[in-house]
Amino acid sequence: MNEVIELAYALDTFYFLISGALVMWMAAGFAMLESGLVRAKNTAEILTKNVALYSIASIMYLLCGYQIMYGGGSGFIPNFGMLIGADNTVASVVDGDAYYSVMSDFFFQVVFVATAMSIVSGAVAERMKLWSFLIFAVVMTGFIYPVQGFWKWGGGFLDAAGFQDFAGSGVVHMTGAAAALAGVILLGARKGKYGANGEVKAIPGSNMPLATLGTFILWLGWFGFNGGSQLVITNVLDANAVAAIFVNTNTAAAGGVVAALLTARAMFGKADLTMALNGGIAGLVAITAEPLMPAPLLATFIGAVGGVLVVFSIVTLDKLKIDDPVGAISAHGTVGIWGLIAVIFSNDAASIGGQLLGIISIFLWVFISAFIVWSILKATLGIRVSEEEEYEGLDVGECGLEAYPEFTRTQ
Amino acid sequence: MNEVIELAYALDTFYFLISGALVMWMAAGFAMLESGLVRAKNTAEILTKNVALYSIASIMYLLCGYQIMYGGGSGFIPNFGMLIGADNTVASVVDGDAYYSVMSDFFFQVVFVATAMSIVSGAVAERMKLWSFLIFAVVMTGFIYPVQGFWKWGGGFLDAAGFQDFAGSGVVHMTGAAAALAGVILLGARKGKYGANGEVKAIPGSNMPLATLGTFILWLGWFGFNGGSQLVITNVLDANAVAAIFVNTNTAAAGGVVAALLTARAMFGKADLTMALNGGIAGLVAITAEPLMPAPLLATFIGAVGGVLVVFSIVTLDKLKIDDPVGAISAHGTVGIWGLIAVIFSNDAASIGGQLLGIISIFLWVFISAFIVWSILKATLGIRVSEEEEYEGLDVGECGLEAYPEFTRTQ
Amino acid sequence: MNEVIELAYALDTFYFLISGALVMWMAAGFAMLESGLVRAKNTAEILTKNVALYSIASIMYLLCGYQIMYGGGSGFIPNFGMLIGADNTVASVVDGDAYYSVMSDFFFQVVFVATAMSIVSGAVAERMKLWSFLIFAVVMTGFIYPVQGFWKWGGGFLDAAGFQDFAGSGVVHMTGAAAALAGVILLGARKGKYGANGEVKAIPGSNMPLATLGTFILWLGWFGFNGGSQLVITNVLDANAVAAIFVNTNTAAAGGVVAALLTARAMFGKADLTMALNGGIAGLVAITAEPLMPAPLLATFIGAVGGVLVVFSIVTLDKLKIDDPVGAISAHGTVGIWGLIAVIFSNDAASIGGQLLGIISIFLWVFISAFIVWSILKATLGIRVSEEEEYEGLDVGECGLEAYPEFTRTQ
Amino acid sequence: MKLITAIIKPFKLDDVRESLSEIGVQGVTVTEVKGFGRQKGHTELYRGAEYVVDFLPKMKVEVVLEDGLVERATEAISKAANTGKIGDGKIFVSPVEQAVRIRTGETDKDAL
Amino acid sequence: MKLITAIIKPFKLDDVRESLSEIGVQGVTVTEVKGFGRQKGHTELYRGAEYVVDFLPKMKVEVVLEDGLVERATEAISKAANTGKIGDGKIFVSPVEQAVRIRTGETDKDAL
Amino acid sequence: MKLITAIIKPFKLDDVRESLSEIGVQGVTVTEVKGFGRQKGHTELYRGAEYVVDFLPKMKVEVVLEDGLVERATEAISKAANTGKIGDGKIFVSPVEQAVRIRTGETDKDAL
Ligand SMILES: Nc1ncnc2c1ncn2[C@@H]1O[C@H](COP(=O)(O)OP(=O)(O)O)[C@@H](O)[C@H]1O
Ligand SMILES: Nc1ncnc2c1ncn2[C@@H]1O[C@H](COP(=O)(O)OP(=O)(O)O)[C@@H](O)[C@H]1O
Ligand SMILES: Nc1ncnc2c1ncn2[C@@H]1O[C@H](COP(=O)(O)OP(=O)(O)O)[C@@H](O)[C@H]1O
Repeated sequence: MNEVIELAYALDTFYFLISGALVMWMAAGFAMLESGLVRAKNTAEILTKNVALYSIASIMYLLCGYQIMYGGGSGFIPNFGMLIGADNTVASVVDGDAYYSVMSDFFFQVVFVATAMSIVSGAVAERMKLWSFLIFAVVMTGFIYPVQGFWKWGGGFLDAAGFQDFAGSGVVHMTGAAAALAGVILLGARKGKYGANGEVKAIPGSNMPLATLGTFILWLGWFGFNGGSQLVITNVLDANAVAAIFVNTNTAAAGGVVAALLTARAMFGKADLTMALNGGIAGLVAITAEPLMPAPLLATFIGAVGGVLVVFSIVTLDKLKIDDPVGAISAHGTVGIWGLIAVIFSNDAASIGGQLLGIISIFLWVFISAFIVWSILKATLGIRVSEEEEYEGLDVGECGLEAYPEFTRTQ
Repeated sequence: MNEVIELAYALDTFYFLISGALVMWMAAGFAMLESGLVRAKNTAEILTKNVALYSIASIMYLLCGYQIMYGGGSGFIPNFGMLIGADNTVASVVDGDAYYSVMSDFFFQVVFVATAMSIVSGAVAERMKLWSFLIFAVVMTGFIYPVQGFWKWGGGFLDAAGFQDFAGSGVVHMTGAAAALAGVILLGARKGKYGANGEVKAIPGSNMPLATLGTFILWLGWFGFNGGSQLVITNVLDANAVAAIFVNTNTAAAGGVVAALLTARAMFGKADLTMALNGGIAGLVAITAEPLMPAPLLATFIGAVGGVLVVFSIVTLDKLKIDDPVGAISAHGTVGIWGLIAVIFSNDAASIGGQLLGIISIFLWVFISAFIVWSILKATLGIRVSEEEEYEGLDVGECGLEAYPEFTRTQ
Repeated sequence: MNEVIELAYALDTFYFLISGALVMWMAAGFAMLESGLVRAKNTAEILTKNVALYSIASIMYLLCGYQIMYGGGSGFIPNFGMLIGADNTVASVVDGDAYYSVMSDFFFQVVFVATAMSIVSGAVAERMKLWSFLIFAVVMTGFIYPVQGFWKWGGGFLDAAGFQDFAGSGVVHMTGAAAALAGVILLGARKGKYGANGEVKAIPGSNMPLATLGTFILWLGWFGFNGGSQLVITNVLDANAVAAIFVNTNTAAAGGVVAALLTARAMFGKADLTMALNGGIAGLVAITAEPLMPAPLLATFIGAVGGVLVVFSIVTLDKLKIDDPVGAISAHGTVGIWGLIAVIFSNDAASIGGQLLGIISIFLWVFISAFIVWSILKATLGIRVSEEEEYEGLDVGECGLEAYPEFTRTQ
Repeated sequence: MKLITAIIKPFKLDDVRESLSEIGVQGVTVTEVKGFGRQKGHTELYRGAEYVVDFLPKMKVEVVLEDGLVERATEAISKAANTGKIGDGKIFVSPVEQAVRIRTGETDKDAL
Repeated sequence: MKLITAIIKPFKLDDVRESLSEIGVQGVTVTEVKGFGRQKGHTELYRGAEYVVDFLPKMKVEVVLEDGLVERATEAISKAANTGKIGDGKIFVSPVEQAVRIRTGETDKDAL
Repeated sequence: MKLITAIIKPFKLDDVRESLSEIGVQGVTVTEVKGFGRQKGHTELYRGAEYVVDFLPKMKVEVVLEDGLVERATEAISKAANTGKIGDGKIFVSPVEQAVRIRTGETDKDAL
C-alpha cells in the first residue's frame, strides 16, 4: 500500500513541477509580448528587465518571500521567515501528511510571483530607469506580493473572510496591475503619447510576431497556472477537476480573443491584432479566479466579457492619460477585478461582499505600498530616464546596445 | 485496489492533458511558420488569422464539433449533439468503464481540429479576406472536420472498413490540405507570383528565424500529437508504445529534414532552409498515420521519403500555378497521403484498399464541402482582397497596423 | 501489486519522455540564441545548421551512438553496436529489472547529444562552410560524443574513478565547448573582429529578442535536462530529488543572470543584455554537474559564480583572439569546468582529483579528436567560406536566400 | 550633361526603368524616400488611438545623361510613371558638369 | 528654380516641414542619410568590445522652389533646424533647370 | 562650390571617407541606394522559383566643396573606390550656388 501512496506523491509532485515549468515559461511570454509592443529603440531594455526581474523574483522569493507568504501567522501580519524548510520524509508521506514535495510547491509558487512582477514591466516600459525598476522588483517580490499572498493563500484574513481566488486573478494579476498603476502614475506618460490638446496619439509596437508569440506562450503557460492550482491530481475527482480547468482556461481565452476582435472591429473598423491578443490574455485573467466550477460555455462567456472589457479599459485609460504601452493594467487589473466578481456565478462559496473585500484589500495594500516604494525611488535615484535618453531609446542608454542594429536606421 | 485504479486514471488524464497542451502549442508553431514565410506587409494579418482561428476552433468544437465527431451514429451520418457530456464518476472509473477524464479527451480533440484549420491559413495567405476566412473557419471546425472525424475516429464507416490512421495524417493533415486546396483554387495566385509567360517567380518570406522557430514548435508539439494518440499510458506495453512513438516521431522528422535538404541541394544547388523546414514537417506528417509500429529506421525512411516528396510537390504545384505561400498543401496533403499509404509497411491491419478508401473519402468530402463553402463566400462577401489592398498589404487594409512599422519602409 | 509496478513504470517512462521533450526544445533555444547573436546576413545559414545538426544527431545516435555509449565495454574502449535493443517485457518489469522504457531512455539520451552539437554551431558561426560543419556533426554525434559518454555514463573508466557529473556539465557542455574550441582555432576569427593593432572590435548581434527567447527556451528545457537526469521519480525520495533539482536549476540560472548583469555593469558601465543572457546559461551549466545536493542558496551561489566567470571568460577569449560570436566556449566550457569542480562543495562522493581527471580526460579526447576531424575537413573540403562570401553573408552563399529580405538593404 | 531626378510611386519603378532602358539609358540610381506633398498620408487607428502616417513612400530615380537625351527621358519617365492620380510625382532636371567612371577613369559622355 | 538640400537632425524634421509649409512650400522629399562631419559618433561597448558608431543619422530634406522663395526658405529651415549644437547640419542651394509634374504634365513653376 | 556625388560599392565606403579626409574634407553625407547599370544583379532560387535580385546595393556619397578641391577629390574618390571590376560606380560633379551652416549661419566656404 505504501508504494501506492509514494506513487501518488510522485505523480502529484511531477504534476506540480510540470505546471510550474509551464508557468515559468510565461516569463518568456511576457518578455516577447512586451518587446513586441514597444518601439525598436526600447526593446533590448525591456528584454533585460524581463530576464532580470524573473531572476530577482526567483532569488527574493527564495530568500524570504516564500516564508512570508506561507510561514504562518494570522490576520494581517504574516510571520517572517527565510528560505525553504526541509522536504517531506517518507514517513510523513506514508502517514498521509503530505501530497507533494515541499520543493515542488516552492517552485510552483516562485513562478507565480515572477508573473506578477512581469506584469509591471510592460506598463512602465519605454521610459523607466532600468535599475530603479530592478530595485522595485526586489521589494515587490520579497515583500509586497508575499504579504497579500499570505492574506489569501497563506491563511490570512482574506481566506478567513471567504474571499475566493482560485489561481490568482487577484493575488497575482490584479496585484501586478496595481503596482504597475502606481508606477505609471508617478512616472507619467511617454513623450509624444498625448498631444497638446489632449488627443491620444498612437505609438505602434515594433514587432507583431513577437507580441503574438508572447500571447501564445502565455496561453500555454496558463494551463500550468490554473491547472496546477488544483494542487493535487491523483484521484478521479481531482483529475476531472484539472481537466475541466484546462478546458475552461482554453475556452475563456478563445472567448476573449473573439470578443476583443469583434469589439475592435466595431469600434475602430479594423481587426486590431493587438486588441485580439490583449483579449486572449483578458480571457485568461478573467477565468483565473475560478477556472473549475463554470461549465465551459459560462467560461467562454466570462472570457468574452473580459475581452470586451479590456478594449474599453485600454481606451478609457488612454483618455485618462494613464499611459500603459502594453495594456497590462487593463488586461490584468480591470479584467482581474471582473474575474474575481464573476466567481459568484458558479461558486456558491463566494459572496459579492467577500469578493469586494478581497479586491479592495489587495488593491489598496499593493497600490499604496508600491506607491511609497516608487516615490522613494523617484526622490532618490529617480525613476524616469532623461528626455534625451527617452528620445534616443533606452537600449543605447541603459544597455549599450541596440536590439536590431541592422533593421532600423534613424532613432 | 481502487486507489491504484484512481491513480492510473489520474496519470492517463494528466498524460492526455500534457499531450493536449503540446498540441495547443502547435498553434503558435503554425503562426510563426506562416508569418515567417509571408511578406512583411501581410504578417499582422496572418497572425490575426492564426489567433482567431484557434479561438474559433475552440469554441465551435465545444459548441457542436465534439458531439458530431464522437456522439455516435453510424456509417456516414453522425448524430448531431452539442457541448460535452458529464465527466466520469468515481464509480464508473473503479468499475473499469473509463481510463481518463472526458474533459481531458475533449481538450486533446479540440486542439486537433485547430491544427487542421491552421493548415488552411498558410495556403491562402497574402490575399484572402480576413473575415471570409474566419467564417470558413466556423464551418470547417464546427462541421466539415467533425463529420469526417466521425467516419474514422468516431466509429463511422471508415473505421469499420479498416482504414488505419493512428494520429491523423488523413483525418487532420490531409483534411486541412484539402480544404486549403479548394480555397487556393477559387482564390487564385498572389499577384506577381506567375509571370506573363508562365514562369514561376519567387516571393521570399520575410523572416526566417520565425519560420524556423515555428518548425521547432511544431516538432515539439507533435510529440503530444502522436504520443497522446496512444490514449493510455498506464501499463508497460502502453508506456513502451508511447516511448516508441516519441522516438519514431523524432526520427521521422529528422529524416525529413535531411532528405529535403539534400534534395534541395541537388535540385537548386543551395541548402534552401525553407525546404529543410518543410521537410521536417513532412517527416512528421508522414509518420503520423502510423508512428507506433515501424522500427526507428523504417520511421526515418518514411520521414525521409516525405522530405523528398514535399520538395517535388512544392515545385509541381507551382508549375500548376497552385500558389501556396507556405507549402502547406504539399507538406500536409501530398505527404499526408504518403503517410497513409506507408502504414501498410508496418501495420498488418492496414490494406492498400482500406487506405485508399480513406484517402479518397476524406479528400472528396473535405474538398467538395469546402469548395462549396468557399464558393458561397466568394459569391457573397468575396474571398479576395482588392488588388490595391493586396499591393499595399493586408496588414494595413485588414488590421489597421503594420507588423514591423520601423523595419520596412516601402511596401 | 503488478498494477502498481506497471503504473510506476508508466510514470517513470512518462517523466522521462516529458523531460526529453523539454531537452529537445533546447534545440530551438540554441537556434534562436545563435541567430539573434549573429549578423542578419548569416542568420538563415545558422538556422539551417541548427535544424540540420539536430536531425543528424538524431539519426547518427540512433544508428550507432547510443550503442557505443551504453552498449557496454570497459575502461576506455566501448563496445561497438548499432540501433536500439528491444524494449522491456512486462515480465522483466514486474520482476523489477527495469524502471522505464528503453525507448524513453533512448529519447532522453538522443536529445542530449543534440545539445552538445548545438553548442558547436554558435562558436563557429558566420564563417564556417555549412556542409563541412554538417559532416563534422556526423562524426561528433555518432562517435566522438558517445565515446566519452561511455567513459562516464556508460560505465567506463571515469565512472569507475569516481568522477561525478550528474547531468553533464562535462559530458555534454564541456564536450561541446571543446569541439567548438578546436574548430574555432583552425577556423580563425571573423574578418573585422580584430583590428590591425590587435584591438577587439564589436560585431553586434542582429536580433536581441531572438537571443532572449533562446535563453528562456534553454532555461525551460533545462528543467528536463537536469530534472530528467534523476532517471526515476516514483517514490518519495526521488520525487523530492527531482523537485530539488528544479528549484536549484532555476535559482542557479537566476544567480547567473544577476551576477553577470552586475559584472557587466561594473566592467562596461552598461547593463549588457547579451551578458545577462550568457550569465543565465552559465548558471545553468554550472549547476548541471550537481543540481541535487546543494541547498538552494548554494545553488544560487554556484550559478552566480558561473555568471561572473562567463563575462571574464568572454573578454579573455577575445583578448586571445579566439572569436566565439555567441560566447559558447565560455558559457559551456569555462563554466562547465567550474560546475564540475563545484560538485565537491556538496557531494561527498566527489573528490577534486576525480573531477580533474574527468575534466582533463574528456577535454583532451574531444579536443584532439575534433581537431583531427576539423583538420581533415580543412585539408579536403575546406572549412571556411571565401572572403567574398563572408562579406556578402553566408545566407546567400550557402542557402540561396536571405533571412530578412525586406529589413536589411545593404549587406 | 544633365541629372534627371524623378520622384515616383514605388510600384512604378519597374516601368520607369524599362522605359528608360528603351531609350538607351544604361544606368540609374534609386533611393527610397519619403514624400510630402498634395497627396496626403492616411490616418490609422492603433489600439484606438490615431496614428497619422503623413509621409508617403516614394522612389527617387536619378539618372545622368547627355543633354540630347533629356527630353526623351523626361517624356519616357512621365509616361511610365503616370497614373493620373495625385501623388504621381515630379521630374527635375539640373546641370552636371562632369562625370567619371571609377573603373576606367573615362569621363563625361563616355562615363555614363 | 532652385533645389534646396538641407541635412538636418532627424528630430527636427517636423519643425522644418512646418516652417516650410508656412512660407507656402507644398511638397518636400525626405531621405534618411548617414552624416559624417565635425560632430562625432559615439563609442559603445558590446560584450566588452568597442563598437564605434561613427556615422550619425541625419535627414536630407530636398525641396525645389522658385528662385524668389529661396532666401525665405533657407532662413526658415535654418531657424527650425537650429539647436546651436554641433551637427545641426547644412543647407545647399543648387540650380534646377526644369520641373515636370508627372500627373498633369505641367512644367516648371506650375509643377512645384 | 561644387557637389560631388559618388556612387560606389558599399564596402569601399570607409576607404573613400578616409581618402577624402586626407585631402581635408571634413564632412560627407552618405545614402544607401540601389544601383542599376552594366553590372547585373544575381538570380537566386527560393523554393525552386527564380528570384532575381536585379538591383545592387550601392552607397551614394555626397560632398560639397570649394571649386579648388574638386579635382583632388574626384581623384581621391576614384582611387579609393576602384577595384577594376564592373560596377565600381560613377562620380558626378554639379554646381552649388550657396551653402549655409545651420548652427552658426556661416555661409559658403565657411559653411563646409
Ligand atoms: N517642391 C518639391 N520639391 C521636392 N519634392 C517635391 C516637391 N513637391 C512634391 N515633391 C515630391 O513629389 C511627391 C508627389 O507630390 P504631390 O504633391 O503629392 O503630388 P503630385 O506629384 O501629383 O503633384 C511628393 O510626395 C514629394 O516627394
Ligand atoms: N561638405 C559637406 N558635404 C556634404 N555634407 C556635409 C558636408 N559637411 C557636413 N555635411 C553633413 O552635415 C552634417 C553635419 O555636419 P557637422 O560637421 O557634423 O556639424 P555642423 O553642421 O554643426 O558643422 C554631417 O553629418 C554631414 O551629413
Ligand atoms: N547614368 C547614370 N546615372 C545615374 N547613376 C548611374 C548611371 N550609370 C550608372 N549609375 C550608377 O552607377 C552604378 C555602377 O554602374 P555600372 O554600369 O554597373 O558599372 P560601371 O560603374 O563599372 O560602369 C550603378 O549601379 C548605378 O547606381
